[in-house]
Amino acid sequence: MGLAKIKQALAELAVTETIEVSKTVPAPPAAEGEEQGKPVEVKEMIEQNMLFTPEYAKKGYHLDVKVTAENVARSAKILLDHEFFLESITGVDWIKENQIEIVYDFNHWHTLCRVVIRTRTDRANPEVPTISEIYSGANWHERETHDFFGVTFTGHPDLSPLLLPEDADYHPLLKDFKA
Amino acid sequence: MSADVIDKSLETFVLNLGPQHPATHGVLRVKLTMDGEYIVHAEPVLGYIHRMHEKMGENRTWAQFMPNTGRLDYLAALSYNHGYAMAAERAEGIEVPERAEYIRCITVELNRIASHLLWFGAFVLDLGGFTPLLYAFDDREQILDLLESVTGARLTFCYFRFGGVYNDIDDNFITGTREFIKRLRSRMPMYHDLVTNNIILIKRLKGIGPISQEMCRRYGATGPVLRGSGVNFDVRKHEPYSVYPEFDFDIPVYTDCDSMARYMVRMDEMEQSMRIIEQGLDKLPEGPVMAAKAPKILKPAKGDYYCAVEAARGSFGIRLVSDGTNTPYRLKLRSPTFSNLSLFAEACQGMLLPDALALMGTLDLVIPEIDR
Amino acid sequence: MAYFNELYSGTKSLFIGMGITIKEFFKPVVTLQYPHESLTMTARFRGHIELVRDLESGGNKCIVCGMCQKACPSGCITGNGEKREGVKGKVLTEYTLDFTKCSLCGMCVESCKPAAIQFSKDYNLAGPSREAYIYDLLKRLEEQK
Amino acid sequence: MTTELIRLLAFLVGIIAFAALNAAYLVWVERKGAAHFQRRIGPKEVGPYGLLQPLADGAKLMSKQLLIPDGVDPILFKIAPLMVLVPAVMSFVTIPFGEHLAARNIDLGLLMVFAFASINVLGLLLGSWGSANKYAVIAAARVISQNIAYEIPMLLTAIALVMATNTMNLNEMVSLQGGGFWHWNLIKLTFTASPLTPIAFLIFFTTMLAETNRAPFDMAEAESELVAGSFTEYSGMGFGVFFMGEYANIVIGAALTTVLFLGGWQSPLPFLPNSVVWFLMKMYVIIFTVVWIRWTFPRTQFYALLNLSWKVLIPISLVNLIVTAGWLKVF
Repeated sequence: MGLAKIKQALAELAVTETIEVSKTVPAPPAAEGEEQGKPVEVKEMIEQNMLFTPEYAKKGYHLDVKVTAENVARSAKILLDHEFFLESITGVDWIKENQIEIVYDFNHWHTLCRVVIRTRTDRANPEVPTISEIYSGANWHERETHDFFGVTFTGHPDLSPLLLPEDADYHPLLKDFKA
Repeated sequence: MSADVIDKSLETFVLNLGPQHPATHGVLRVKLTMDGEYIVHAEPVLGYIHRMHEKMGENRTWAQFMPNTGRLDYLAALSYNHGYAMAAERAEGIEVPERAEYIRCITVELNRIASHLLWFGAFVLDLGGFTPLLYAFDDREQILDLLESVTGARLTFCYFRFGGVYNDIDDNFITGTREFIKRLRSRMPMYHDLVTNNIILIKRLKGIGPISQEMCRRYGATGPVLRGSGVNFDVRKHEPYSVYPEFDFDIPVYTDCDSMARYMVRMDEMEQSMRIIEQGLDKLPEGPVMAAKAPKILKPAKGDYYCAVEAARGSFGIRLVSDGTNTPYRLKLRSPTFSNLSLFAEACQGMLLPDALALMGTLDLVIPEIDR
Repeated sequence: MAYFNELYSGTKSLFIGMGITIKEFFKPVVTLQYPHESLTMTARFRGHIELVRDLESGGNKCIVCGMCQKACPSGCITGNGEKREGVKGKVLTEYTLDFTKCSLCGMCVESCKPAAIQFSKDYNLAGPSREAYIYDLLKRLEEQK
Repeated sequence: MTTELIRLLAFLVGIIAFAALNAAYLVWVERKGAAHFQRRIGPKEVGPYGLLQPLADGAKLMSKQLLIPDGVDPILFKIAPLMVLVPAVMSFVTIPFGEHLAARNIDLGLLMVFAFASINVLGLLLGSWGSANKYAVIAAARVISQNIAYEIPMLLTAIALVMATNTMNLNEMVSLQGGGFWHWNLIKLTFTASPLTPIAFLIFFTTMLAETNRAPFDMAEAESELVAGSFTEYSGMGFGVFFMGEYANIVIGAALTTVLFLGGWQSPLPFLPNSVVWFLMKMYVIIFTVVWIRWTFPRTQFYALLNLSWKVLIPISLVNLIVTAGWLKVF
């Protein structure tokens, strides 16, 4: 089980996103009589597969994959087949972009390979399919994320509050929640 | 009466184990559906001391969150301090001086022994033996005295800082630690004779509460629970951090998957921690204990960072999301016992109540860490 | 045969265990009789904070910079000062610690540039009411004279 | 006739006082013993060495409300503690403390002790059932099966002794053990007892622990599993009487062991006079051992406890019985 293999397996699931990248483009070839120009920095919108291999020493994980909500379960299945285990599930509230990001952390017992799967969902109506049938441990992590962010994990057997009081109707980790 | 006439709901009853129960160590509640003394279904109910540390983290500066980390797992507070300090250092790119790293490892391992000693005592107490608890506490007190002389606190140490440690250790600590290790080495055979080899204990733990590897994977169990199931996974070796690569130590692994295996893993880990501490004291380099260039106010670059350490109960992970300001944007604490406890419901099905409690004891639960 | 082996080793293990506890029975006690005896705290013991006496002036060393207040994660320190004639800088008029919120982390002591606060060595902290834990540290410094 | 009545009354008062005092001070012995096994001091504030602690405990328990929760059967709930205490006290009637120091010298004394001892478990059952608590009911179910399982080996070893001594009169049984410690049933070096008596003694002692619900067989309480087992709903003196009964049972168990195996009031060496002091000394050594065992071992698992009885103790005590019978036939 190597990083390359799991990368390949997950590659097709990763979403393609239009992102803005700045890159240095060499100056157009000098026309006759003109001096060779300096390379120029241009901003460009490109389509990119959202699968990264970040620098481990800096980030603490090896593979960062962004998938659509529908593909979360498929990626989890792939990871389980490759003997990964689930470390945690959590959310991040990107209030400015009006989105909630769900982050799944996976790790492997024998190979040093941490994989992060992330997906974004609409903040007003956050819904992500559950992976609790694939990873039984996800059951509680998803319940916790539902407590804190109000994310509905469709197909989850029981989303009643786990850490919050049983009658809690608030989601404290949302950025607009004030105690 | 034929079998189908019997009302199934009358055959079982619900037993409320906790939140105030001698075996749940804190305020865990387990709703047990019992058939006589057999457990049909178990449902842990959490959240009795949920304090929303993660939200607190979003409302204070990076440095101000440090005391909170010691209050997750109050029995191994230093591992959690270490994890958080490392995560923030990774985000900010702070280099920690070598002496500080050695001091961190020595104190964390001392704390690990203290935690395992307390677990040992409390576990035997779960099984009905009172005396080993007090012997273990006697030894644990020595560790707490040592750590108090360095950190100033006995439980919530809050000793690490971004870029190093708060205080340097002194000669008293070094000689004291060496003496303690000598003392504990001579006490370990006593513990084994009194408890490990005791026929009653063997009968209660051998083959009881099996947790398979496959189950560990599905639930994400880590730490001694996983190592008792025969998986050689320890963050200290798997993902070497701090100065652990400098030390020669083994990861105890037992393949029996039962309560005895988990018990033995922890007992052996104490010996390994002692080895690490001895080597750490031998190799301890001179030098500063705080990075010279450590900024007073942290403002890590935008992005997210993950950092894991091997705490006494398993892999403690921390995910930081920074938006470039002096407060964390999001701070996720991955607590090992949360995952370890989640497998309890499945593992204890069909077990007898006292066996299930023995199983729960070997999970080594610290409720504030689960509830956060 | 295994049956008898287990019987023998099992019974033996029980007697070994009893041997250990009886040995401990005759060893001296290790506990301290708390209200009658008490420990001196180590030099680095982190109790609640107190103001440091300035040996030259006999007063406190505080320059009312407010760093401790800012450093405190729980907001339990309230300090106030005023300008007085003939004195350089501000003079401390109020310094209270709400010990009910304090988590004894020591961030305030670390942040204090003039080293005007330190950890006290008090640990016998019992009181009849919540209000008993709102310490007026200036008053405390006065009383310690 | 009147002298006989006065004698009986005096003994009755004496026995009740003895049982109550012992039960109360056993709590002190237990706490002090536990403390020293754990290298603590234990009670020390009330009186010298904490010797007045039982009085303080008693005063505290008596001043507490006897809480009767909802859904409880009030009659059973109130009777149960007495059903544990009274039979235990009654058992003292036949115990020969000294050569002429027994309330009643009954020919079937041994049988009577066993008869009364088995009422104790009924008290626990009624109390548990009456208190309508799930933990208590689980504990009661355990205690019943435990007592049934352990009464068998206990009686089997006792029968072997009765066969060897030809009497059920406890005083006579003690008389037969006179003339130095090598005449005690424990290690009788004569040919009248089978060579297995030391093992019989171990079995008897183990079953005695189980019958009195003492650690490592304390299924009735099992505080780390069943909160407080049968006593979960009891408060104040209800709890106090239960405990007096439990401790009185331990005294009975220790006294019976002393009578059957350790020669009762007989002195260990022939040139020393026989006296009640020997009886008490032996009894307290047994009691200390009981405390010692409690503070050494973890609790047994319930099925391990039954296994121990059915697979180990009963077969061995049967073998002991047969060997004794054969031995008596041969010699």
